Amino acid sequence: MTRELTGSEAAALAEALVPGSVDRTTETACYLKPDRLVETLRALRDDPDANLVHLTNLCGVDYWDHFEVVYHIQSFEKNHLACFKVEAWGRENPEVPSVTPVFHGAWMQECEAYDLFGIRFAGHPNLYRILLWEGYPGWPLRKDFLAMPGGLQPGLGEFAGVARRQEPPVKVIE
Amino acid sequence: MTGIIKSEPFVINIGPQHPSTHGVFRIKATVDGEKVIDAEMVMGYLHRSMEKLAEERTYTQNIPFTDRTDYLSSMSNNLGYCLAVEKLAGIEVPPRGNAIRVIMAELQRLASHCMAIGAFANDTGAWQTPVMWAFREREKILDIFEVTSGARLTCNYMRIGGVAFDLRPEFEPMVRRVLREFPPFIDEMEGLLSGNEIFIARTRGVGVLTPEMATNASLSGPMLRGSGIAWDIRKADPYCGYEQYDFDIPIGYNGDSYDRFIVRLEEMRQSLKIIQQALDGLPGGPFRTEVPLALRPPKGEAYARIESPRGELGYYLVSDEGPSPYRFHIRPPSFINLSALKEMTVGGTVADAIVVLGSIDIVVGEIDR
Amino acid sequence: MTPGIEHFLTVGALLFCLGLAISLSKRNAIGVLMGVELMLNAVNLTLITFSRFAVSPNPIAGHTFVVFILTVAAAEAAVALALAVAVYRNRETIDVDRLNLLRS
Amino acid sequence: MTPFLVSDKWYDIRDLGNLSREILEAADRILPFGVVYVLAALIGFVASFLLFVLPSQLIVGVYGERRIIGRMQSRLGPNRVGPFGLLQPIADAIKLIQKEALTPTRADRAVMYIAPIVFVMPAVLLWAVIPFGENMVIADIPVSLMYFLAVSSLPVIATFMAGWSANNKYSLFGAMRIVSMAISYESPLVLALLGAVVMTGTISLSGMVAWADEFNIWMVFVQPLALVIYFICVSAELNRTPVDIAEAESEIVAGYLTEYSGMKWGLFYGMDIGYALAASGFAATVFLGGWTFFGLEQWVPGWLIFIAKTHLFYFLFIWTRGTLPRLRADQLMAFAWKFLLPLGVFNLLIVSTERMLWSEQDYAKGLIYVFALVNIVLSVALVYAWARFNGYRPEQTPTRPRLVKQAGGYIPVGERS
Amino acid sequence: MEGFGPSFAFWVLAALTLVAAGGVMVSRNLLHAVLFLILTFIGVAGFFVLLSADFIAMAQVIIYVGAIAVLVLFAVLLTPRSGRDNGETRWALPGILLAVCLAAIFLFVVHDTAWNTVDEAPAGLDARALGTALLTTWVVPFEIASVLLTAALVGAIMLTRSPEEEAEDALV
Repeated sequence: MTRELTGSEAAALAEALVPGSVDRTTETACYLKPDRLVETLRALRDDPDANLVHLTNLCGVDYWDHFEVVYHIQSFEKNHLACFKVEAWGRENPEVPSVTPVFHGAWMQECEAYDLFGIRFAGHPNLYRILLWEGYPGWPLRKDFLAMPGGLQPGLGEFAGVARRQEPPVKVIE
Repeated sequence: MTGIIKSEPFVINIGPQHPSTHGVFRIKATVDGEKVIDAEMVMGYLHRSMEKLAEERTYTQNIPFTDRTDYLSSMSNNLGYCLAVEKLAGIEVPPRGNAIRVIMAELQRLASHCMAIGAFANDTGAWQTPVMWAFREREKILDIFEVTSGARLTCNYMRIGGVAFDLRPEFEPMVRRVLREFPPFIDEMEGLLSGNEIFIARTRGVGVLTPEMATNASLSGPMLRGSGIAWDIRKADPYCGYEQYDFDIPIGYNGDSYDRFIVRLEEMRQSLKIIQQALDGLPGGPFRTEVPLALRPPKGEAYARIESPRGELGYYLVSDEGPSPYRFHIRPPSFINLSALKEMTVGGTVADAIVVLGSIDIVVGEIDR
Repeated sequence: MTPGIEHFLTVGALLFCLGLAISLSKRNAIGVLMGVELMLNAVNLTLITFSRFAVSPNPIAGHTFVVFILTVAAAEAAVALALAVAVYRNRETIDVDRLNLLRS
Repeated sequence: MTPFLVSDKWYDIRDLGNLSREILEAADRILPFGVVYVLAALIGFVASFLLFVLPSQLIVGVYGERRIIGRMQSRLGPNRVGPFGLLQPIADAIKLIQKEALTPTRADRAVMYIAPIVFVMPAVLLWAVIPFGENMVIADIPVSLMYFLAVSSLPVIATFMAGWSANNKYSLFGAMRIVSMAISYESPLVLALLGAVVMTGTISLSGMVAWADEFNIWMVFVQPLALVIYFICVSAELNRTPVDIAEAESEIVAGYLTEYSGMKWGLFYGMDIGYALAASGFAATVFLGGWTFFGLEQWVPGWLIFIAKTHLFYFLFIWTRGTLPRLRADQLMAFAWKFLLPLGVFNLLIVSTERMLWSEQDYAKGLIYVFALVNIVLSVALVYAWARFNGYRPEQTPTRPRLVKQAGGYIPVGERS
Repeated sequence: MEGFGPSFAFWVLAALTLVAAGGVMVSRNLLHAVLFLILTFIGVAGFFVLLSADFIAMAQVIIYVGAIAVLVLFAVLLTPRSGRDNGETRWALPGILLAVCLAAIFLFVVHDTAWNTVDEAPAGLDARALGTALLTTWVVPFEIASVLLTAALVGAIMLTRSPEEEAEDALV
C-alpha cells in the first residue's frame, strides 16, 4: 500500500534537505515557497531517503484570489506519494517556476496548465498552448472564464445556467 | 540514403489525417531523407474541455464524461473517477461491488490490450491480420459489457459506492468462455508476432527508453514496465481489493517497443488470472452502497489513481462542499506517456516513429479530453 | 519505302548529333550525362546496323562491341552520377558553368 | 512429346493454340501479307484478356485476394455482389469510374496522367512470352526470359512517375523508396534466374518448359534457393506486403498512390494483381515446369495445369501478405545486399559447377536427381551458415517478459526478483 | 527487310526515337528530360529488335531503362529542387551549330557511300553465338570490362561517402 505522506511529513522531508523551503502545511499537502521550489524538488528527487523521482501529476487549481499548482510526486522504491503545492497570486500574470529541468515529464502538463489556466511557468523551454490554438481568447478553466472578454462561446451560456439568447420575437396572430 | 549528400530537411506532417496516428493527432516531423531530426506534437483536435464541463455537473453526472475520455477503456475510467469520489467522501464499497469492479476493469484491460496489440502490429505493417484477430476476441468482451451495462464502448457502469446493476445470469458463462478462449488466442498472437523475425527486426531497439528516462518523463503503465521498472498501481497501491489476488508484474529488458509489446501480451495473461480468481470467489451481498444522488463531499481534496490499461490514471478532485466538484482534473496516462515521444523518435526513421507511436498506445480522446 | 542501311544510319547519325548538342549545351551535369548516353545509344544503333547489313565473315562482332559499350555505359553512368552527387555535396551546385575548380 | 489422346488438329479444343494456329495459317493463305499479324494480335489480346485479365480480376481479385485474406483474418470478405460476391470487382470498377479523379493543383499534370497508362502496358505485355500450353504462346521469341526481365523493369518508372508527379511529400517518399528498391533487388533477381539459365542452357521460356519435360524434374527441386530469392525479390519489386515499403500504408499513407483517386488509382490497384499474376506465371514456367506435370498434360489441357500452378504460386503472395509485418526501408536494402546477393552468387557458383560436371557426364538423366538432392541440402546449409556468419542469433531474443511479484523500482536485467 | 510490317515499324520507331530525343533537348524540367530519355532508349531497343538483335534489345532495356535511367532518376531526386532545371549554358549556340554541322557531314557520308549490304539477316546472330564470341574471341576485353565494372562500383562508393563515414574509416 502506497503511503500517502501527510503535509507535515512531506514538509519534514523538504525542510531537512532545503531549510526554509516550506511555506505552510495542511493535512494532505505541503506548500512550498515558489522561489525555492525547483531547488527543493531537485533535492527531494536526488535524496535517497526521500527518493521522490516520479512526478505523477501536475495540475493547476483556481481559487479566485490565487492559483495553486499541485505536484504529486512518488517514489517507486520507498512506495510513497507526496503532494506539494505552490501558490501563485494575482489573476493578471500568475507565475510559478517550471520544474521541467527537474522532471522532464512536467513539460506537457505545464503546457496544459498554461493553456487552460494561464499560469506562466518561468524557465519552461517551450511554453505554448498545447490543446487550444494560439490566440484563443481567455483561459477556459478559470472560474471567471465565461465573464472574460470573448470567453463566452455560443452555447456555453446555457451550461452556465445563464440564458444569453435573445428573446424570440412575438409572433402577431391576425 | 541519408548522409550521402547535404540534403535540405523538410517538414512532413504525420497526421492529423494519417492511418497510423490512431485518431486526430499530428506529429510535425522534420526529416532529413528518411531520418527524423525533430518531432513536434500537435494535439487538441478533440479537445472538449471536460474538466470545465465537469465543474458544472454533480458528482454522479460526471461519470459519463469519464467514459468519453479514454473510450477504449471506459470501465477503468469510471472506476478511477468513482474511487476518487469515494476517497473524497469516505464511502465504503461492499465486497461484491469491489469484485465486480475488478472483473470489469480486468476485462477492460484485455479489450484495450487487444486493440493496442492489434494496432501496433498494424503499424509495423502486418496487414490487418493481427488487428482482425484481436478484434474477434475483443468482441466477446464487448458482448459481456453489453449484457451487463447495456453499452459496448461507453459503458457508464460504475457508480459512486459500487456498480450500477448487479450481474446478470448470462454473465458468468460468458466470462468463463473468455477465460477459456483467451489463452489460445494469446499463444496465437505470440506465435504470429513475438517470434516473428521481421517483427523483431522492426521493434527491437526502436524507441529505447532507459529506466532513468522513463522515470523522469513521468511515464507509467507498460511504458514504465517495458523499461524494467516493476511498478504497477495494483500491486503498489491496491484498490478494490487487488491485494487478495495473486498475479505478477511483467517487466521488460531494454525498454524498446518490443518490450512494451511483450509486456502488454503478458499482462493479458495476468488479467485472465485475476478474473479467474475474482470470479471463483465472487462474494454475495449488496453490489452498491446507497449514496445520495446529490452527493456533497466534505471540503478537501483527493487524488486517487488506478492502473488503467495505458498506465496510471489519476483523478484529482477538489471539493468545496458543493454538489459538483470544485476542480476536476484527470491525469491522462496516454497524454503524459507522450512526453518522451521526441526523445524516442529523433534519430530513427519515419517508419520507426510510427512504430514508437504505436507502442505508446495513445487514445486521442484521452490526450485531448 | 523499305528501310535499308541508309535509313538506320541516318537515324543513328541524327541521334548522335542530338546527343552531342545536348551534352554541349546543357548546364546541368545530369543533362550532360544524358546527352552522352544518347550518343552511346546512337553508336550502338550504328554498330548493330552494320552487324545486320554489312557483308562480313563475323557479323556477331558488332553485337559484341555493343555489349562492351553497354558495360562501359553502365559504369560511366554510375561514376558520373556519383561524381555529380559528390560535387553537389562539396560545391552546392552541379551547374557545369560554375564548376571552375581548376580555374580559380 | 506425343500426346496420348490429343491429336494435333484444330478442332481439339483442349489446346487452344492449335485452333488459333490453324486459323492464322488459313488466313495467311487467303489474306494479303501483314493482315495476319493484326489478326494474331487481336486473337492474342482477346485470348489473354479472356483467359487471364478477366479471370484474374474476378477469381483471383476476389477469391484469391480478398476471400483468402478474409479467411486468414477471420472475416468473410466480399460476398454480397453477385453469386458469392463474384461481381465485387465489377462493382468496384463502376464505383471507381464514377469517382472524380482528383489532381492536386501543383501536380505535374501530364506525368500524373500518363503514369497509370505506363503502369498498365507492361502488365499486359508480360503475358506475351509466357507459354500457356504446348503451342499457346503469343510470341515465342528466343530471348523470352530477357524479355520478361526487361518489361518488368518498366513499371518501376511508372511508379516513380506517379510518386514524383503528385507533388506530395508522402508520394515523393514512395517514389524514392521504389527507386532504391529497384536498384537493390534487380541484381539478386537476375542472379537467381541466371542459375536456371545456366542449368537449362536456354533463355527461352518454352525451352525451359521443354527441359523440365525432358528430364522430368522441376527447376525448383534443382535450385530451391533460387526460387526463394526470386520470390523475395519479386515481392519487393511488386510492392507486395511483407516488403511493400513504397506504399506502406501505415507509414507513408499510400506512398506513390497518395494523391491518386478514381479509376487512375483503380488501374494501379488492379494492375498490382496483374503483375503479381504475371510474376507467378513466370515462376510457374521457370521453376515449376510450366504447363507440364510429369505426363499429366496428356490427359489434362496444359493451360489448366499452368493456371493451377500460377495460382498456387500466387497463393504464396497472398499468404505472406496476410501474415507478415513489413520491414523498414534500410533493413530491406541491407537484406538485399548482404543476404540475397551473396546467396545468389553462391547459388550460381554451385549451379555452374554442377552444370560443368553434368556436361562431362554427357547430360546423364539420373545425375540431375543427385544434383537436386545435393542442392536442397546445400541450400539449407548455405542459408543457415550465411545467417550465422552475419551474426544472426535467434535464441538471444527473449520473447517473454520477466515476472516479478512485488512492486518496486528498477530491476536490472539478470537480477532475480 | 521486306514488307509492310518492318517498314511501318521503322518509321514509327524513327519518329518516336527522334521526337523523344528532341524532347530531352527542349524540355525545361529535368525530370521530363529523363522520362523522354527513357522513351528514346525504348525506341532504340525497338530498332534493335528490327535489326534482329533480340538479345541486345533486351539487354538495352534492362540496362538502360532498368538501371541507368533509374540511377539518373535517383541522382535527380538527390539534388535539390533548385538543381532540377534543364537550362542551357552560354555555349549552347556553338554546341548546337557544331552538332548541326556534324549531322550534315554524317548524312552526306551515309547517303554518298555505296554500301555493300546483304538483304537477309546473316545467320548466327543469336544469344548463343554472342556468348560464344564473348568467351572465346573476346574473352580478354570481357574480363577487362568486368574489372572496369568493379572499379566503377568501388569508385562510386568512394565518391559518395559522407564526411562522417570518411572520418570513421580514418580511425580504423
